[in-house]
Amino acid sequence: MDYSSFLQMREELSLIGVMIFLLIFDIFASKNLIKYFQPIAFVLFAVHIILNCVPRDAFEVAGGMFQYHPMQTYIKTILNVGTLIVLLQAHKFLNNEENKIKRGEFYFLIFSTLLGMYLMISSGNFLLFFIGLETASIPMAALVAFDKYKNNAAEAGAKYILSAVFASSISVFGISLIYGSTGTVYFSDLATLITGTPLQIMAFVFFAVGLFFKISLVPFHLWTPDVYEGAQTNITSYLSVISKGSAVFVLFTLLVKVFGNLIDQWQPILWGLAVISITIANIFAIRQKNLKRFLAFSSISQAGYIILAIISGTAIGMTSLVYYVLVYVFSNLAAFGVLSVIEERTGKVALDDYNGLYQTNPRLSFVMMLALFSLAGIPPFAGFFSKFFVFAAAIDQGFYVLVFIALLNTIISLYYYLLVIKAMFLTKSETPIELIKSDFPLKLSLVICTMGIMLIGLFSAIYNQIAVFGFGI
Amino acid sequence: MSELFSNFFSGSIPMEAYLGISLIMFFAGVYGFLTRKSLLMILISIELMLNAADINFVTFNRYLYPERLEGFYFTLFTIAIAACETAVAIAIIINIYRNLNSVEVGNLDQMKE
Amino acid sequence: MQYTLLILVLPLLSFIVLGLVDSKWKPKVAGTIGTIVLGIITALSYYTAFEYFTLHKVAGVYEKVIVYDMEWLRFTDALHINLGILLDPISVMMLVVISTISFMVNIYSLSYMDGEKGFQRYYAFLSLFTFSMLGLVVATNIFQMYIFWELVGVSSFLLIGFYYTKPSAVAAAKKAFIVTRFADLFFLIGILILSFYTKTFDFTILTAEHTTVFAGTTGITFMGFSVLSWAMAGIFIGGAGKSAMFPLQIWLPDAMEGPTPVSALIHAATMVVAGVFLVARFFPVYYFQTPEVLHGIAYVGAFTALFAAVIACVQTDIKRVLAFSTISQIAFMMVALGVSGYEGHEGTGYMASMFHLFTHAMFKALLFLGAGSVIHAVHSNEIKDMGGLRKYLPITNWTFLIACLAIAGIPPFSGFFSKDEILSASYEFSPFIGGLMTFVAALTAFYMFRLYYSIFWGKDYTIKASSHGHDDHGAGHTPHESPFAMAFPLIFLAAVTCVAGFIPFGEFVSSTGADYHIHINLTVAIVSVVVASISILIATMMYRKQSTTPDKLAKIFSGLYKGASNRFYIDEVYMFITKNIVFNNISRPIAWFDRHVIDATMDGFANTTQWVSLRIKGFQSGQLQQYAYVFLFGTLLIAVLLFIF
Amino acid sequence: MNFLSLFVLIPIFMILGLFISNNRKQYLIVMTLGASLLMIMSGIVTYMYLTERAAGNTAEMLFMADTVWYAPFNIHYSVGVDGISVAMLILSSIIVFTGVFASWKIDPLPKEFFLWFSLLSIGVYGFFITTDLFTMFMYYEIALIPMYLLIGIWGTGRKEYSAMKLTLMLMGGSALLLVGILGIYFGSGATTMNFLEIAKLHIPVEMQYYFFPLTFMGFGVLGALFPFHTWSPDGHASAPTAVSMLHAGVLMKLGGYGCFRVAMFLMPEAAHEMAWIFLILTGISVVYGAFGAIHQTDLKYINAYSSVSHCGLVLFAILMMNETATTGAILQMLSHGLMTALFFALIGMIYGRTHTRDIRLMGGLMKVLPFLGVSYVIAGMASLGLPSLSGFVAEMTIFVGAFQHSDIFHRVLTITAVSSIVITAVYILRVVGKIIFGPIYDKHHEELTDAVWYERLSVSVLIIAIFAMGSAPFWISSMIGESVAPILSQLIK
Repeated sequence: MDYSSFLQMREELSLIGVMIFLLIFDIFASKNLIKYFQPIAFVLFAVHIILNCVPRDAFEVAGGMFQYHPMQTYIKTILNVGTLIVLLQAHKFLNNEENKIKRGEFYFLIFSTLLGMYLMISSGNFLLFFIGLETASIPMAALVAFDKYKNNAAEAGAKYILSAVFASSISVFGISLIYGSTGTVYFSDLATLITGTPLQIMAFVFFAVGLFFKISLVPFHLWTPDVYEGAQTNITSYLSVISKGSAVFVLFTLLVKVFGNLIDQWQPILWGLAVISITIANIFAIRQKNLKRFLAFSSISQAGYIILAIISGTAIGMTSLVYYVLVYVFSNLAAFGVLSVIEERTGKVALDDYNGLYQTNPRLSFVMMLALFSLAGIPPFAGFFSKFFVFAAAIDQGFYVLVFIALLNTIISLYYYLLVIKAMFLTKSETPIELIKSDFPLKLSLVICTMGIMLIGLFSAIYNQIAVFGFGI
Repeated sequence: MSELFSNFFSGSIPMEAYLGISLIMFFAGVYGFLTRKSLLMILISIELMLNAADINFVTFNRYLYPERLEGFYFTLFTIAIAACETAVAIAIIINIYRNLNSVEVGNLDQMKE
Repeated sequence: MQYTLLILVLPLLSFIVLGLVDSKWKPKVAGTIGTIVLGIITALSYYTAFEYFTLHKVAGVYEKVIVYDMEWLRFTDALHINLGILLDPISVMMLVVISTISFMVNIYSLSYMDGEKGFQRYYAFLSLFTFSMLGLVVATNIFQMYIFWELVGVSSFLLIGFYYTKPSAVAAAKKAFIVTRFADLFFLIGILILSFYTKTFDFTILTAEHTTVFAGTTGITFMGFSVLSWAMAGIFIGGAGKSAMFPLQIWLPDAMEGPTPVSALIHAATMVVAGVFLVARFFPVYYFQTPEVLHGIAYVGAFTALFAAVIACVQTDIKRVLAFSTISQIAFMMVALGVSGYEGHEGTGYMASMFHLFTHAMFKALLFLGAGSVIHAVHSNEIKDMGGLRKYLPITNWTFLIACLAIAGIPPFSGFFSKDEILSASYEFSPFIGGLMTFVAALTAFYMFRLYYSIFWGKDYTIKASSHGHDDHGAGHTPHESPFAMAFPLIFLAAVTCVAGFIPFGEFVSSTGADYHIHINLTVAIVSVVVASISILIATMMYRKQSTTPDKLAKIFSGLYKGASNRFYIDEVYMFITKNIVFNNISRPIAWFDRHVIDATMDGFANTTQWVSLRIKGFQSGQLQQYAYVFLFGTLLIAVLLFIF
Repeated sequence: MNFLSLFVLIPIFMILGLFISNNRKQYLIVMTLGASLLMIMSGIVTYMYLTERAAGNTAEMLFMADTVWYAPFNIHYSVGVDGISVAMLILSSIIVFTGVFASWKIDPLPKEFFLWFSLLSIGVYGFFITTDLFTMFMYYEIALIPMYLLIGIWGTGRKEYSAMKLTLMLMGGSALLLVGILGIYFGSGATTMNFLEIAKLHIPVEMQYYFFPLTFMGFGVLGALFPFHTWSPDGHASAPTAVSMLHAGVLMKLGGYGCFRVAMFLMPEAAHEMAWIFLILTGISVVYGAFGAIHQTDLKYINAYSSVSHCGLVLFAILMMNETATTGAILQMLSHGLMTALFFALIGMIYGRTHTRDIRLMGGLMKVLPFLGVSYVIAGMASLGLPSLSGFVAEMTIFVGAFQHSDIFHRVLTITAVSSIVITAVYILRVVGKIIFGPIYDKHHEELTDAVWYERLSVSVLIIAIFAMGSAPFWISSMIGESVAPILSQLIK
């Protein structure tokens, strides 16, 4: 067996390299060197992104345990960019006195979750998949409970790890049943061996709920708002965007690649889940006063919309899904960026605190507005296009009713997004949030997001480029 | 049934027995997760669930597909992962104890609605 | 005869110019411009008349000449609105009438409206009115007529509401516009139906003698009547609205809120006869296609004539008396058309009604202008403020008297001839109508002389006249004869009134266009003259000197008197319909429905969502184990559902 | 580089210009220049259009251009105009132009106001030039959203409620619309989203039965179709002057235009089958709106309800499906756009002086504000269809056209619709008589000053346009008629 083939796993290896370097640097760097920790990290990570942003031909490693497909490069790059933005936004937070020492572990944890997602994405085998899943979620728990002197953080951490493991144990139980019924955990073999016997269906359900949990679809979403609220805002944004993005991609891959024969089972499941996720999440969102919870529910309903792309199970659906994730990364991170900087400086997260924000911080509120419009799917911002393509993908397979319900829900979602905009622009306030001078990395991240929101939709090249590798499996 | 007993006494344990055990363990774990008040007990219940899955893997591998070892490896990795998450979970629980002076799951409801 | 185009263009120009410069020029300038323009138009239309009646008689029949025609708006290949000029006897006759009266009124207004605020605006509106009225009469097709019909309506609206700060004037203007608009609705519907079946708007095609355009309508009926009857009835209603036929007459008396010269021009001589003109224009269609409608017109006219005459007997505002007499006289013309036949002698009615239209325009304008100069002198409209004015206003007195004699139908004044023709036509149609009309004629004579005596005779004029109207002059000065600018129109019109009767009208205007020789039907003539003189005598006895007989009579016929002086409560009925039914029982419920049903449902969606959201917030209890319950439940639910289906 | 794209590019540049500019006069000038440029351009477009036609050009549309945008969905950026679009473009540019002048002294945040205002105009212009369903829908939504902020920030009264209601209801409409459009695209199995191409294909009739109502209602909401019109009174009442002008003047036309161009053009069979339902609805809204207007006391509400009535007439005429009526509908769009814009401009100016819109609290304004008074009367006359003003031409064309329908039911409906002219006269004269004529109600109103130059400018432009259209309709009606004909041939076949 030729171990050199392992060198093909470029993304993973380079990321591991970055992690190890940072770890060593963090430990051994001298006082005056250490203050360059973050810039160096940014640079390294940027290099890592650039190195791995070019798709290669598909290949397999370790007898199909690790399967690569060009499409994965796109989704991984998207996740990378998202991570970079999150790190930029977290820059200020990590420069605080109490966090200075913990910088290293923060980066290490983030990168290891990212690594887990890589493995999850390009796994060709349930074992690797499961390892990836856990690698992605266990450090995440540590991140959620990152600032350990906050009750909320600790509570959120506990809720997250316990329910996460609960979910993953259920799904690993499902995997075991699949294994029992088929005798293999390799996706390529399973595709034919899974024939839809009752046991397999049972097993599939057990397994799938683990992913539904990660995507936080109703009714497996209950942890989401609490954890989002409790965690530090940058972590929340990471949680809401990156891990969710990877999970939906994986779900799509598995459904088509492994459970293709069960399509008659999983399409109705997703149909129902999409409907109740969008609706319930919207109905919860309109009442939220805390913006982090608010965005949590909004992200749940966004997940519901993503399901519309998955349910089609076609190449066009795949493309739309990746595109949706891309847009969602920029929109959501823009919103969270504004949120984080304001919470960082003033500790205000309530909707009412945002009253009259436009008078004092026009730029921030402008970015926030763009982000919310994009999330609501308003042209000419990117969100409109991604939503449209997702709907088109679903209608293409004849899910007219589903799309109709989803569209009716866009009205509700528009309503609550407008509530925030109303607070920022319309409502006057005696004590508006004072002017905030944001630091350069944050500015940079927000600029990137704004550019993304404004331009991704208008430049069709991106979508077409993704579409080239039509069916990324 | 009788044949099961006869097998039992004749030494070779039928697969169903293992599966039964694992199923019982699994739902015992679920039950514990849902009912226990202490975070630690909940953690242990999760361990039960994971181990149930492990037993499944091993059993299936041993009885149905003895020629390949995927099940065994899966079990090994699962055990390792279970260890990791227990570690993290314990850490968080300690943290909670430091903040709240209790590990009652009922106290974890600062954030709701 | 292209120059006739000027007749339309000039007043339009003067309207635009005067309207735009409004108060930037001196009042006198504006007045002079307006008057001069009108003078030119008058000259032009006289020349047109002369040229038409001399040159365009082909084989003893006046032909219809289309001087000018341009396509203005194309609907379909068949249907398109043209703007053009159609000359035929009646339109030429109308040109003469309108320009003459308008010219007189312009002159008259120079001094009557002197010093009024918005003098320029007044002249602008006068030009606008003249323009639209002329455009109406020369219309080549029914839609052009409708266009100018509306324009006439709006200029009348503007002129009635000339004193726009006076609520009563505004109300009157509103009333006039809306009532006529309501009638125009039927006019429009009539046009639509007619054009739908005939596929043309064109008068020359519609009114040609043996036209085939109506072939399509035979046998098509709607609710028992042929569609054509509906159409023509609708068109007549339109005319009735403008000509204040019962029950649409209510706006005319109130229209007297406008300046008196305006009443003379619009609400006595020209606009109000537009309805008559319309029916005359369509006469062949009415006569050949829908005789039943034509007879209907006759009866409506007859009733209106009587109705208005009765009311006129008891009104105390001189302008209102004249208004009601106008209504009644127009009704005469309608009756004449209604009873008329077509060919030769049968066509008396048609000719008579046009003749009466002509004469009536002159003497009624004269009456109004006379009334104007009276009002100008005593600053009041009320009879009780007048009396014995003959000493102070000799010219007015004499001209007024002539007019009264004319309208009463005393030879040799013009009114006698035209009215006599109408009566004889009515007798030929049916004795009943004839008798009725004679009676109305008698009433006319009576109330006119009642008016005359109570203005110029009766009690001597008391200097201490409480003064209504223009308070600026203040009370208690001796009334004086009007200046020349006002006197001249009176004299001129009086002269016309004296001689107009001897015009061989039938030579010019007749239903077929062929000559028609007027011959006085002696019996009818004598009867009517006698009756008229008797009623004049009665009026003389009652009103020449102050006497108590009127009050006695009022007591005897108190019911009738009360009803008549309240115009038989028609206005109240309208008030009820508009206010209580339309406003309170249709519009208000609709507004309510809009707010509380339709809008409420829309809000309802939002509120329900909020409510649900509040209900289900318990799910997010914050309890980890409860989350796990839901999680597990969800899982099993999915599994179970999958196995069921 | 296609000529029509300028219509979108110029506002975009305007936005960028506004973005970088910060001092007041400067961007007002930028804005004004941009708007007037657009006016001039659309003038040129029309002129070229007419000449091309004279030169016997047989193309369906002019300045056709087509660039692939999203290949996987066959979404192209394809533009083209015919007489209808040109008419609409002229209308929009006139109203944008006047709207700028009407909001000369907008306050607070003038810069943002003009930003959103020009974004709105992008949506409007884009909607009229595009021939691609997706792009059309995109522009449609672009035009909707700025509304929220424009009303919410610069509005009056219950602005937040109205803004939210307007936005959400119109969004609901666009939700229906999107399903309809996707249905058309996938239903027809088309390989393009260009409706000129789709029109050549045939959508299965049973699919049409689902998607025609959706599409028609989707656009109908914006066209104030009867049960979905309630956003319009509140929205217009709360919006600032220029926004009411643009919204009632142009945005509501998007509805009619879309109904005609997309719903009926692409799904003729269903249109024929289902027309009667919508005919009844529109017939209702014609009369209903007029009656609703009688009872209002707020000037803007009166006007909004009359808009419901007039726009109802537009849809009504379109559904009659014959050339005359449809031409009338387009004319009605133009005329209603102009006069309602004039109305809202005047109301804004009056409100700016008297600080009330309640007709019970005003009177005799003619004495103190002669210019505004006269203009208001003219607007009123136009609205009740006085000849030589635009309203008459449009309404008569509609009525005559609609009455040519061979079916008695349609003719009876037409007569019902005709009756609205009387009701219109009632409420118009009620207002004119109350606030313009009569004695001065409020003593404080005696010191009011008449319109200043920029107000006079914007009002005069509109009045001139109304007069021009009303007294010389032949050129524009012929232009529209020519472009209506091919679409109708599609419908009637």
